[in-house]
Amino acid sequence: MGAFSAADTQAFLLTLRLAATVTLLLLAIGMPIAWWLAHSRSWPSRVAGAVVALPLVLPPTVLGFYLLLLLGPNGWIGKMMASMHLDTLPFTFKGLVVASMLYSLPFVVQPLQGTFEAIGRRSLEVASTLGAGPLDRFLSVIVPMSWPGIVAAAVLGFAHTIGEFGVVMMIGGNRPGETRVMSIAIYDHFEAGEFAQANTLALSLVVVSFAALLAMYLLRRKAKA
Amino acid sequence: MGAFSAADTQAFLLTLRLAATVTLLLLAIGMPIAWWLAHSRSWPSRVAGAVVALPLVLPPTVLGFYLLLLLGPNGWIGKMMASMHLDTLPFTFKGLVVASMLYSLPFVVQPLQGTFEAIGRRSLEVASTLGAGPLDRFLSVIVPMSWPGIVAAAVLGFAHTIGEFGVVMMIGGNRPGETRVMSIAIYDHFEAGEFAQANTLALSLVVVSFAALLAMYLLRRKAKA
Amino acid sequence: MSAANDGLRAALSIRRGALSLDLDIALPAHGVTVLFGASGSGKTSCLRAIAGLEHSPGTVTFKDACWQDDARGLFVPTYQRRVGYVFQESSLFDHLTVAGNLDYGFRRAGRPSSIDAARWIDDFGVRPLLARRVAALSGGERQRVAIVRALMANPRLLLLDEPLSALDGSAKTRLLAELERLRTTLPIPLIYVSHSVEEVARLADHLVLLDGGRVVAQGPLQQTLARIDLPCALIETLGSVVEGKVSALHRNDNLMELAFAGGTLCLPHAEETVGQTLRCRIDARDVVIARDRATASSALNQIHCEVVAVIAADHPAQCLVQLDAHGTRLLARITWHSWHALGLAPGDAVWAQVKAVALGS
Amino acid sequence: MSAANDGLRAALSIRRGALSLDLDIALPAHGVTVLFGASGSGKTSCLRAIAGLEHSPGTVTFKDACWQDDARGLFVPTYQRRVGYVFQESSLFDHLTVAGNLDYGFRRAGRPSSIDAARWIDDFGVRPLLARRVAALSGGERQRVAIVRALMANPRLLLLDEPLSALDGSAKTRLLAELERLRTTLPIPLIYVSHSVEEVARLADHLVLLDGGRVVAQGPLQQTLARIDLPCALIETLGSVVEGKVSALHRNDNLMELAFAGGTLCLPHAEETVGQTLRCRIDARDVVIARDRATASSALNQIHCEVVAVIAADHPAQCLVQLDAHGTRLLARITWHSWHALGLAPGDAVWAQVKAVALGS
Amino acid sequence: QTKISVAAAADLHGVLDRIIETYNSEHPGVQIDVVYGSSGNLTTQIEQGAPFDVFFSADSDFPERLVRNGKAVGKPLQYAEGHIVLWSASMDLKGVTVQQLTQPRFTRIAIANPAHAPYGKRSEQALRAAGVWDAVQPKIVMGENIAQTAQFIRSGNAQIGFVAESFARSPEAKGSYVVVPTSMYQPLKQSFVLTQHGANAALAKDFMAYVQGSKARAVFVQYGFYVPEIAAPVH
Ligand SMILES: Nc1ncnc2c1ncn2[C@@H]1O[C@H](COP(=O)(O)OP(=O)(O)OP(=O)(O)O)[C@@H](O)[C@H]1O
Ligand SMILES: Nc1ncnc2c1ncn2[C@@H]1O[C@H](COP(=O)(O)OP(=O)(O)OP(=O)(O)O)[C@@H](O)[C@H]1O
Ligand SMILES: [Mg+2]
Ligand SMILES: [Mg+2]
Repeated sequence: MGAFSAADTQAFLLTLRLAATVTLLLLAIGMPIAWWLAHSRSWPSRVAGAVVALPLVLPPTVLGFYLLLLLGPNGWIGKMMASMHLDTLPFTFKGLVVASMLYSLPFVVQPLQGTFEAIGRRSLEVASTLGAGPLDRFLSVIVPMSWPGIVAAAVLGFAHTIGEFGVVMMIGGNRPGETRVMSIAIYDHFEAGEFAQANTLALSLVVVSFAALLAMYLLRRKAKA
Repeated sequence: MGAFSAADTQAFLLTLRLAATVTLLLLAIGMPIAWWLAHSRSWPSRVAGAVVALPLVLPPTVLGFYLLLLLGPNGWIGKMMASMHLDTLPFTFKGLVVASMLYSLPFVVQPLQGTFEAIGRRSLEVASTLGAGPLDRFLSVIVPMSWPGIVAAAVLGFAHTIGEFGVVMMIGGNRPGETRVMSIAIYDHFEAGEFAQANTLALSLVVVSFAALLAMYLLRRKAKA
Repeated sequence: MSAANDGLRAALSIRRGALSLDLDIALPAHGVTVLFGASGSGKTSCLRAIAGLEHSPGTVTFKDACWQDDARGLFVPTYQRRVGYVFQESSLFDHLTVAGNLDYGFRRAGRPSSIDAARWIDDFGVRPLLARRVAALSGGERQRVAIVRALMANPRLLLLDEPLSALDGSAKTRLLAELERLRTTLPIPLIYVSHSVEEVARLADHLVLLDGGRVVAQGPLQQTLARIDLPCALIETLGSVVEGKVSALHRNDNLMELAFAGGTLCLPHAEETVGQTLRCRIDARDVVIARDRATASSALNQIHCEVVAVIAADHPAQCLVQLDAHGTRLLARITWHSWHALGLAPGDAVWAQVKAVALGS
Repeated sequence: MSAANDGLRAALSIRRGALSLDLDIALPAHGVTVLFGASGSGKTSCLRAIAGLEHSPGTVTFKDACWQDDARGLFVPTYQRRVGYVFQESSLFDHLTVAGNLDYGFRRAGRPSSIDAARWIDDFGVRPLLARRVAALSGGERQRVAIVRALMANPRLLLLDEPLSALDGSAKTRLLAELERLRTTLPIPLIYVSHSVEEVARLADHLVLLDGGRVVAQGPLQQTLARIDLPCALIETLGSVVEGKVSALHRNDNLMELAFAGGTLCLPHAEETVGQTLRCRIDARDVVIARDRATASSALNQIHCEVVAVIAADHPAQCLVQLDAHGTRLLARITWHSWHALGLAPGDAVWAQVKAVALGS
Repeated sequence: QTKISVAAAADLHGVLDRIIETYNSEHPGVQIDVVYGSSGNLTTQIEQGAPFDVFFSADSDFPERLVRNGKAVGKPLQYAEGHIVLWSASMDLKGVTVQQLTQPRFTRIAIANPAHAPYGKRSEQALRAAGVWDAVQPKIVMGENIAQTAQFIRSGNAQIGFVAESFARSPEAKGSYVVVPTSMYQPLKQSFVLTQHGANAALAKDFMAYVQGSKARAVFVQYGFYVPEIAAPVH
């Protein structure tokens, strides 16, 4: 086992920060999407379901490459941002957040959708008769009732963001403290033939992810029991 | 749009062959695993649930790298295979199959587990009273009743295998007709600056995957209705 | 109906799958209206439309408020209608305790001081349950909590959809008694859906009969029961209801006497007190008609009546005889054989015999 | 019990959650045994243990086969026991058509020529349903299919767990008639779980009463009904069953006469023919006791009986009087007031009056 | 034997394809498959038994590592010398020097990862020689290999960066470049080696000989490489 260098510690903390940010943002935008997918039977919602699932199946490097072009100064999003006097996103932490959100979206939306489907309309109807309006119902009924699903979504989104490599490699630029996350650091160690450091780092990553997953599984079983 | 070169066609067909092989094998081993996870409440099954989910969160390059070390001539699996006079797996189609199976395992097991959980014990009890033994019950009750879940598992496993890059890059070796799959071919085109070819290939990959996903979503909705 | 102006008026055209129900009802602003009909007759659909949980074309007004008027594109959402709703099956929030469930609507109603929450909690025996998780409640307890929860949300109209149907014997009996008590004290109108005649007899002030996709009758209870133009199966199911005052207790025999215009009924006594108003349902099959007063028989109750009418029952051997005992209608199911053997005809004076045990609720 | 040797014998100690049931039953090799008990008394648990769906410690033997003997570590799995099982709620395979469901067990039984599948399919009216998807069946149709499916699997023992409980009125009536027909033709023993007295009366040859976690009585139907040492609630619920032969038809009045040792009962006639054996249940609350024969009354049936015994009923005002009519036991529920007023005592000769309409099934 | 497999550093995209084309035109019926990647990664793969016959590295260190491990036979031979240039897709770089990279108009400078990519190490040397290594740190973005670094520049996400001269001179390359004086860094001795897997492949040896021959050298020069004993290309 190699030692944990200062640079590695920085990568570790950066990764946690990235995963936490992405998870929170994804929960916020994933819930309405998942609710729509769970309860609409319209054509657009079915297509949207497949679109949301698309990052599951795209090679991350491909996704990363197109993002690099799209978000760069010559891409249309990049141009739009420039016209709004915003910095372009590649090579920045913000850029990683955006790319990771895209990449991890299905991992958050799908468990949410699953629990939302399991909440019947009945509980919402009851809340209506007790005087709760739409937003109130969401906060006081849907959120607490789908707690296990929300935890699952958060854990999967978090763990998956921690593990992503291809997208980050393509648009990150390996900047210490900004975009040099753990998966990149591990790969660098491999390439440099520093297997001991690579192992240490990979192990710490696995431990964090596995702990998160295990917690989720135990929780899920409890909810079922 | 660039043309589809002979090499690209080869990569396309190889990718389909790989995805089909992996999907079939994963369904075969995924079903018993998913059944166990769905119906056991034992401690080992919960841990196994988290282990199965682990590939979801490992950076594919890390996974690929360890597989390379493990399956290579100096790894213990590689040594074991050598002692049995088998070729080592890295850089072969078989090796890709093994690695992809590991990588896509959770995508197959999780939807299966979901449908299996939904099949109550009642149907199996009925089959018992009608004279069906354990294997008979599996084939005549479980499989047909969990059809939508099996389709979902197959589609996700298939699409995810098509899209994988990191693992294949590490243990594939980019050999035409053997391990040069589409995601690698696309990346090569990117690196060589051959954007037209890259776009064509990426588009065909997205179309195939998206069609598979969309079919699954439409099917799932039908099953629910 | 004059009640229409200050109560609920609903004219709805409900179409759901096989169901096709044209509803036009006007309910009084006070008391209990029972919506009675067979399974599948559309009772639940009707209640849901009134609550605004379903949007069927038509109009709904309640007192001074218009809740729905499709001509004007008006549809007040459920949460603004202030209707309490108790669902057919239990519908408590699993993620809250009993106290949390009760407070849900109470808080949203602004915890008004006009609501005497403590009384309801005690009346329905919910107090010992307050700290419990919902999963640990029995069926009867769940429904009691659901009712108190609905009441505490300070509704202007309370809707109950067969609150007893999922309960077994003793839980049903107990909750029915509690609802009977509620009936006399509730300041708001209540619509109660049921297909149980017992519940109709004990709770209804006003009756709406649904059959074959339409309202076949509606009106005050006794008037509606007396109608002889209804389908005979319905008449027979409904039986007769005697309302009177407890006039004497025979503690030795555990019996009591119920005095009504047509005479006195003797029936088993539980905890009733003298002077209390009581209703008693009499099943048509429990009534024997005799020309003469019987002696030395265990049939305790003999009431002098006049034969009003006879109609065919659903079995070809039988008929339904409507009797009048000084204004109270009684119904007897007898065989045509007996009808002819006794030589009965409308206008005849007869004795209706009812066993006291048949009246034990 | 001599039947034990060639029928089913089960000695099981069933513990499931709150349930603690010590079962020791011996059932005959022919006819219908009804397992009777209140909801929660463990009837289903018992049936599941017999079928091998649950493993409770003990022994189970059926005819020449030992199905379970924990002392020897023997436990034959369900699919090798050849028991037909009809579950309480519908349990058809959704992924198969009706025909596919029926064939499932039939094929696995080797499609034996000894099974007259066509007859059962016709008897239970399943033929028009064969091509249907299961989802398109009504509740009654589903249970009929489940019964035929169980029969076609060529079982050696048929278990039915309240097959009628999920059905509504008319579907229940129809299926009960079909089961009554099945009863007379079935070559294998049948265990029928129920908490409906009507079903007991119409189907049981043999009765096992479960109460409070144990078997309180078991034996042939009439013997078991006559026992006065059982809890009064149980006795009362069971009422009495008169078995006789149709002796005359009065087509004009749609009535028929049923002759039995104690006399003749007059009851509504449907499709019965003269000479047919028929059972008729009489509810204790429908029986009036009189010293004298009544005249000019619509109560058609008056049977001369002797008072055998009296026990307190569950309501303090009432008692249960056991009567004997030439060997047939009748039960009457009357008030203690009447008991005293009529000066009744065991040994007295009295008239039991029953309205014909009370006997309409 | 009519088929061999070659592993090659990412900067050989294009040039090696061209050389194989010319080789094929002289030797019809043979097939040479090339796999491009980062030199470090390819080395690891060969160590783990990847079935490559010849390995073209971007430097001489990786081939030497293979020889030391017994995964390659013979001595690594230099086939070309790799030089780095400063390249931009959007700016005119006429007169720009490495020292000027501190200017604010250059917000992002792309280099290959010096930790393991040979071209990255040379870029670092040049920046250190210019005395601006520390000053430009905040602007540095790193690619995993030289091809990916070129991607950053080509897409405009980095205004400028260090790449192999071959990238800047490739027909598809837009923009302009300036050479970095070889006094500021040690040019790469790009070497190749016969792997153990290819030790007995006559075709591999023949191809290696061809690569050292004059026709192949001319192609290298044409693509922006320097070849020992041949005059440097004119700029
Ligand atoms: N969402 C729906 N989709 C299709 N059909 C429906 C729907 N809701 C109700 N129905 C139809 O309307 C009929 C009446 O339903 P409803 O629940 O209102 O009856 P009900 O009188 O409340 O019956 P019950 O006493 O069984 O509760 C049903 O039999 C069904 O055919
Ligand atoms: N799997 C179980 N876990 C815990 N308790 C159980 C389980 N199965 C049965 N019980 C207990 O056994 C009791 C009897 O159950 P059972 O289903 O055998 O009764 P039953 O006589 O068939 O009732 P019903 O007439 O309602 O079907 C239940 O009330 C319950 O408390
Ligand atoms: Mg209803
Ligand atoms: Mg049961």
